[in-house]
Amino acid sequence: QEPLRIALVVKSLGNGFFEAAARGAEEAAEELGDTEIIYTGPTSTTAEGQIEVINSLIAQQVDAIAISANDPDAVVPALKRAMQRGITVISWDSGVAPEGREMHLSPSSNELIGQTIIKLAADQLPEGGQVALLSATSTSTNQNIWIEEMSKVMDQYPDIEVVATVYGDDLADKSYREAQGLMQSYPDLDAIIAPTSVGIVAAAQAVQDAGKAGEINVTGLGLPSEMAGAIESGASKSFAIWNPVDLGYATTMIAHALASEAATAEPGAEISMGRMGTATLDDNNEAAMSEPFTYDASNIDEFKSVF
Amino acid sequence: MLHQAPDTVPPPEPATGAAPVLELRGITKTFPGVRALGDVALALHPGQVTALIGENGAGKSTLVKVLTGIYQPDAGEIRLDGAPTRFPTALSATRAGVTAIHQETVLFDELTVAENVFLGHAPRGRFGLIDWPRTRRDAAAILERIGARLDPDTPLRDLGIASKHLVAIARALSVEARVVVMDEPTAALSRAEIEELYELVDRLKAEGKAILFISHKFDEIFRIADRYTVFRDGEMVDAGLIADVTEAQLVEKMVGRAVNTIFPKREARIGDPVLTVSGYCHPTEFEDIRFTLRRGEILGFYGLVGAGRSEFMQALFGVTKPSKGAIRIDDEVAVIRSPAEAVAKGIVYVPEDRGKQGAITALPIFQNVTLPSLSRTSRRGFLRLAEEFALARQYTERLDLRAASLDQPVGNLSGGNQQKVVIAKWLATAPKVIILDEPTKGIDVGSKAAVHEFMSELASQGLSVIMVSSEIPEILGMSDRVIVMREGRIAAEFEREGLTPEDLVRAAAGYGETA
Amino acid sequence: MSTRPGLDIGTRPRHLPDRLTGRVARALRSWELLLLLVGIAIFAANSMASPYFLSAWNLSDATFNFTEKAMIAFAMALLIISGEIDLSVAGIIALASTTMGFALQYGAGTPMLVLIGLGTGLLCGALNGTLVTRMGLPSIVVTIGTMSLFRGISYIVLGDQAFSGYPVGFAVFGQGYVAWVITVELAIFAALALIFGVLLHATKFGRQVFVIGNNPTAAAFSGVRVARVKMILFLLTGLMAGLAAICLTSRLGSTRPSIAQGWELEIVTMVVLGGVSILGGAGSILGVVLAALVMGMVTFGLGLLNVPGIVMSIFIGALLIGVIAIPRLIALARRRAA
Amino acid sequence: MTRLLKSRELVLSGAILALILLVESRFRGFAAPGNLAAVFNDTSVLIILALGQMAVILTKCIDLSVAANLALTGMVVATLNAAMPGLPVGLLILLAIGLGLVLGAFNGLLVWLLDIPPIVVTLGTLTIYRGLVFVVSGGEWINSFEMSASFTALPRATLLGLPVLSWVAIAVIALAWLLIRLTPLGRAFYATGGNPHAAVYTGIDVGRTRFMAFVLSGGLAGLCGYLWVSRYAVAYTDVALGFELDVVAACVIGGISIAGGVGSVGGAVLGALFLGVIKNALPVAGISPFWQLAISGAAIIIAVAFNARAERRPGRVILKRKEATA
Ligand SMILES: Nc1ncnc2c1ncn2[C@@H]1O[C@H](COP(=O)(O)OP(=O)(O)OP(=O)(O)O)[C@@H](O)[C@H]1O
Ligand SMILES: Nc1ncnc2c1ncn2[C@@H]1O[C@H](COP(=O)(O)OP(=O)(O)OP(=O)(O)O)[C@@H](O)[C@H]1O
Ligand SMILES: [Mg+2]
Ligand SMILES: [Mg+2]
Repeated sequence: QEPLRIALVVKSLGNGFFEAAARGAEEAAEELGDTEIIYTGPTSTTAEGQIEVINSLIAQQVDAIAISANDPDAVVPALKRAMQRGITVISWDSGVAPEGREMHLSPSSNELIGQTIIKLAADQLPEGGQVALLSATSTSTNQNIWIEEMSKVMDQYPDIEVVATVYGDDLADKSYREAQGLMQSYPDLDAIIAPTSVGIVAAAQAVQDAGKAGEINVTGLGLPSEMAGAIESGASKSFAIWNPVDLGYATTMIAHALASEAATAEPGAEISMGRMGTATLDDNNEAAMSEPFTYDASNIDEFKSVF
Repeated sequence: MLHQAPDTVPPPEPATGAAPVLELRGITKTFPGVRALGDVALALHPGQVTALIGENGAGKSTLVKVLTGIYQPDAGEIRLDGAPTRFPTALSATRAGVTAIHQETVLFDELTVAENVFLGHAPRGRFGLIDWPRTRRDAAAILERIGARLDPDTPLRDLGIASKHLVAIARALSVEARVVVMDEPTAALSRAEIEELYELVDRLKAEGKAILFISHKFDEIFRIADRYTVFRDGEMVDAGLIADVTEAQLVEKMVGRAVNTIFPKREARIGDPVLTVSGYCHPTEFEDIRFTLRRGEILGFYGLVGAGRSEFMQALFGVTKPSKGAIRIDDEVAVIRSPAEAVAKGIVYVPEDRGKQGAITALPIFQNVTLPSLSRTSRRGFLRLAEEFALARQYTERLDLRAASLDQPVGNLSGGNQQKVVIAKWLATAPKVIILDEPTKGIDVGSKAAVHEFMSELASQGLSVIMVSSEIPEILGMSDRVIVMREGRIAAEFEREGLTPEDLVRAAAGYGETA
Repeated sequence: MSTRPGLDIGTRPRHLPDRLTGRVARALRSWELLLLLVGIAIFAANSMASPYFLSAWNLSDATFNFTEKAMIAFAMALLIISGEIDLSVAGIIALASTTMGFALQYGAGTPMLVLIGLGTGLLCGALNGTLVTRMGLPSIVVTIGTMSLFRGISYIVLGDQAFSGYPVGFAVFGQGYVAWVITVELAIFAALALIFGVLLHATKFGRQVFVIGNNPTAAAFSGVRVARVKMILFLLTGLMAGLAAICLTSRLGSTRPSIAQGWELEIVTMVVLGGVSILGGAGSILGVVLAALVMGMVTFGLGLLNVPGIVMSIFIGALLIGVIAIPRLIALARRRAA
Repeated sequence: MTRLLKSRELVLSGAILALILLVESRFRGFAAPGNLAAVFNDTSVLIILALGQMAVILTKCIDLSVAANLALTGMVVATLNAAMPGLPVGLLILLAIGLGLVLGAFNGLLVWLLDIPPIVVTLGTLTIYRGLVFVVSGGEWINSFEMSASFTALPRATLLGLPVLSWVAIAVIALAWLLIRLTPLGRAFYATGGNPHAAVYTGIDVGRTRFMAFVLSGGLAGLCGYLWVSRYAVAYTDVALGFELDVVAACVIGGISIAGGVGSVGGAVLGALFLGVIKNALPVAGISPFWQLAISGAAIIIAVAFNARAERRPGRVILKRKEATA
């Protein structure tokens, strides 16, 4: 029997987060047996690039496509065509509009993430203070949803003022410059929240270069391997992330279940994610994997070599 | 008259004066499809001026380029003081003391006069860096020496054509030279500057330099040269002392047979006015130009170089806009705002700069010829090649164009034949008025006579011709009437009868003027 | 003695043949033939390398890799032949897509969207054309500026937002099929190839484009309205960018300011690979068609092997230089040997 | 030439000054020396690349591969540093410059020996070099914790109050001025671009001069490869993506004519600074970063229109008007 071929389509190749997810996918494939992972994606975060990749996957007649989309709408027509040709399509991490996929697996629920990022900053500011947001690429959906969820709970932190939101486009240099700009414009800034793994590293670097480590706390979502230095220098006191290895693993488990018709994606369905438990689909066929996990000086050494 | 066989071995150099500084033997140079030089020999003696003459394309400039290291000969040797030598680059020739004023002005508009004079061999100071103060001083000294009143710090682009040529001359003298080559150095200069140049040549002679002087003007050859060498078709056909020949003999050696240098205008019936220009003005280039041109007439425009004739003609043709003035064509008021409108109204212009403004050298002959007539050879905007070829053949054959096929790129043709393509292009539009700007500039005697004869024939067929020329014999020989321009204005108008060269020169230079 | 030019007026005129080399002989030496051979080789290699390549549906999907770019490449070919260039085309796509999305917010229907897309393209082309022909500015610099300007305006309008929710009817341009596997885009591509081929090679306008590219001054002195022809070419390029914007927006079903990022260089690459001289004056539409097919096949073939896009671009870059360099290298080697 | 350029540089300096004052008037502190130094530091890489590009444009060529060259050299030295933290930084810098030189020389050779138009050559090598970054790295990022401390510390170490990065830019400016004004090669750049035909007659090897310009541009791009990667402490495939257009834009704004033969070191530096000030002023002035692209596009168009106007010759005047009688 031919192995089941599952394509893991990422936003762009070379991103440490997705590399880790790919490792999780391989782990799941091994566990499942008879499964082949095609790890692919464009080299820069464009929708056009992802569409070309999807077209070639359709041509190869893969069994399932699991995509973290650069644009929730633009990839829909291509994914629809994939579904018409009998390919199982799910999205993970960064979602696709409902008509373009069978289901979506969020790494965590948006509410939890939004609450977590502001809590990380507030916990270090018992007296209150100014915080600024350094968001990711302007064409990415999750950041905006998280920031929105964050604003919903802001009334719990009356002393914290969000002074600005800037965009680093998920480019290291641009994020760095934006962080510099924030420090110039707001001399009294206490924290920078960057809910993106590129932005948080760049911001930490900028804070460190400005000699403000310990003064301005950089927090948000980041990868332990990339943030280890910032934790050490004190530029960041803590940050959070879900485990991308787990995410890749869970995605593959679900894709396999759907492609082999062991499960069907419909509201209320419960699909097994192996060691990650069970995903329960809501009315939009969306499910959350788990809560984000906080990393700080106490546990960073343990995780920095993992992902 | 005895016809000289083209293959005769050149007679040995008459043994006079010192041994040659520079000697060329058996130099051969071929370009794809053309043999520019075949086994030529030349000797240059210290303190003497050797004139190199030959028709267009005879290979004169090619020889200059071989001499100055720009081209490498395919065969033959160069001897300096009797010792064989090679010039692999332009710099090596300069270092060996061979310097040249090239036919084209090879200068840099964006650099200053001083930089132009010393580019490539500027005086160096510490660490091999360029010593600018000295460069400026030295340049000023050289300019002084050739009588050019130019500031070394002026950007070259601010200078006129003639001043640029003076800079080119200064550049040639900026190296310690023993051999000075001048390729048509007087072509762009005014009379006074030409006189200064002659004096300079005399001084260089006195300093013992060997000079190679290339010119199409026989008066100046007889004025300054001691020796001559004649090229024909890339071969050396004769050499000797100027004192031993006459102008007619030289021309015959050059062309291979006797020719009339000017083909006189045939009598034509001059008819009604075709074109009337009144009060044409331009903010900076010309003012109040007015005249009437009649059917079958050749109207000469004379003036010193830079008098503004080309500018006026280009305004008449719609390339530039006049600020004021009106024209009437066949007694109807006409407005010309672009060349396309001029062509539509029957006025066409054969420009002075054939390579840049006239011919599209990379495209085939037939496409050049039919370009302004495409509306006729196409239907609803779609090309019809058969009609294009027919039209192109009709006019190129009428002009007896020499080419391999109508599909040949114009760039492959000789200068005279390129000129014919440009003229054919305009004849095919059946114009009323044809403006010829320096129609024989840079064209050899033979082709020149052909152009003159053709012009005459056009006039006799009822076409009106405006001929801009800076050559007095051409003006006198060809025109029914002459307008002289000076500094952008009409200085005088003459009928053909009794017109003398002195009249023209006086009007052009402005002696005894009241305005 | 050989006849000398001009001395023989009055003697029997010589007959000049139309052409010395036949059309077949010329075709055999042409750039297009070289491209065709390269294309066949790539086709063969692809069929051998992947079992999925030779399938009508797959090949049909693959055409999306080049159809939109090629639409612009046709107009760009004419522009480059005339001696100008337009690097703002991808910016025009972004802006045209943005104006369409903007109109969508006000309830514009498919016909209106199409008009707006094409109209925006024309306006952008008009700005480029005016700056180049009226003010006499170098087109490479002008269009580097307008490239940022056009895309910049999309960023100002959209920021990190997107327009989506295009009407169902609008999807026909980028997702529709004319018949069987022939997509609407492929049909547009074929029609445009024909139109531009005729325009460039069989009309007076096309001849003027070549003339201008060879020598703009002489063209003007021959009565060609140089500025007008160039203006039309900029408008045409803008119009094609507008058309490409319609197709791409329809295919993606959404508008982001980063749409079609970097396409300008891919389009220029396509044109140059098609044998159009970047210096102006020479080129053919057939060459551009072949170049589009070759580039599309290379990317699709490598895509089937899951080669990342950026590695494909190495192939395209090497192809671009190699196709030009190899004949010259051979000539150089021959000259050295002789 | 110098007169005209001086005035052009003056205008550009004036524009930059006005821009700074405008921002300062609304946001105190922008014109503070410390902040201006930071802006300069931030623009250093652009300045260095613009100077290399200037040499190329002067010779009537264009180098679109600089940003890809930067990314490739940056990735190579970062990879080496990550793999062998013991290698001295000085050696890595030399390596970056050397590799940049080689990549530039490849462009130059194609232009020189095979006579392929520079825009085609560098369009090709732009994609090739960028693709090679991916091949070299396998798409992986090199992050700050993988780099040695000395590797990332050098550009930000301060010397006399300025970061080393700024000092490198200042040194490159000085050397470029020396090269352009006082060496035969510098003058050859102008001659080659101003009138290639005439350059041959003056004994200048046009092909070789262009080759040298590409080598220079490549070497500086290599240097910037190290500077960029160590400054931002990260190396990945898309480093400086599209930056070549910023570099060309800086040159154009600085009055370097794309037609070759016209331009100055001061112009290139000012052009780069103009873009740098805009980039830094926008976030401070609270203008959405989404405006930045449109503003720099408009700046390019205005600058080129302005320069063209300044370059347009008054034309020779034949008519000698008699002012007195009028
Ligand atoms: N670079 C070249 N490539 C091909 N052919 C050339 C080249 N240079 C010169 N020729 C050809 O070589 C021949 C000799 O040209 P050359 O310029 O030496 O003539 P010339 O005697 O100087 O003429 P003129 O009096 O017009 O200046 C001509 O047929 C010319 O077309
Ligand atoms: N200083 C200058 N700057 C720019 N172009 C010049 C300059 N001098 C001459 N030219 C151009 O060179 C060409 C030939 O110049 P020329 O001296 O023959 O002037 P002209 O106005 O054509 O005068 P004429 O035809 O009466 O001799 C003309 O097209 C002219 O515009
Ligand atoms: Mg000559
Ligand atoms: Mg003239």
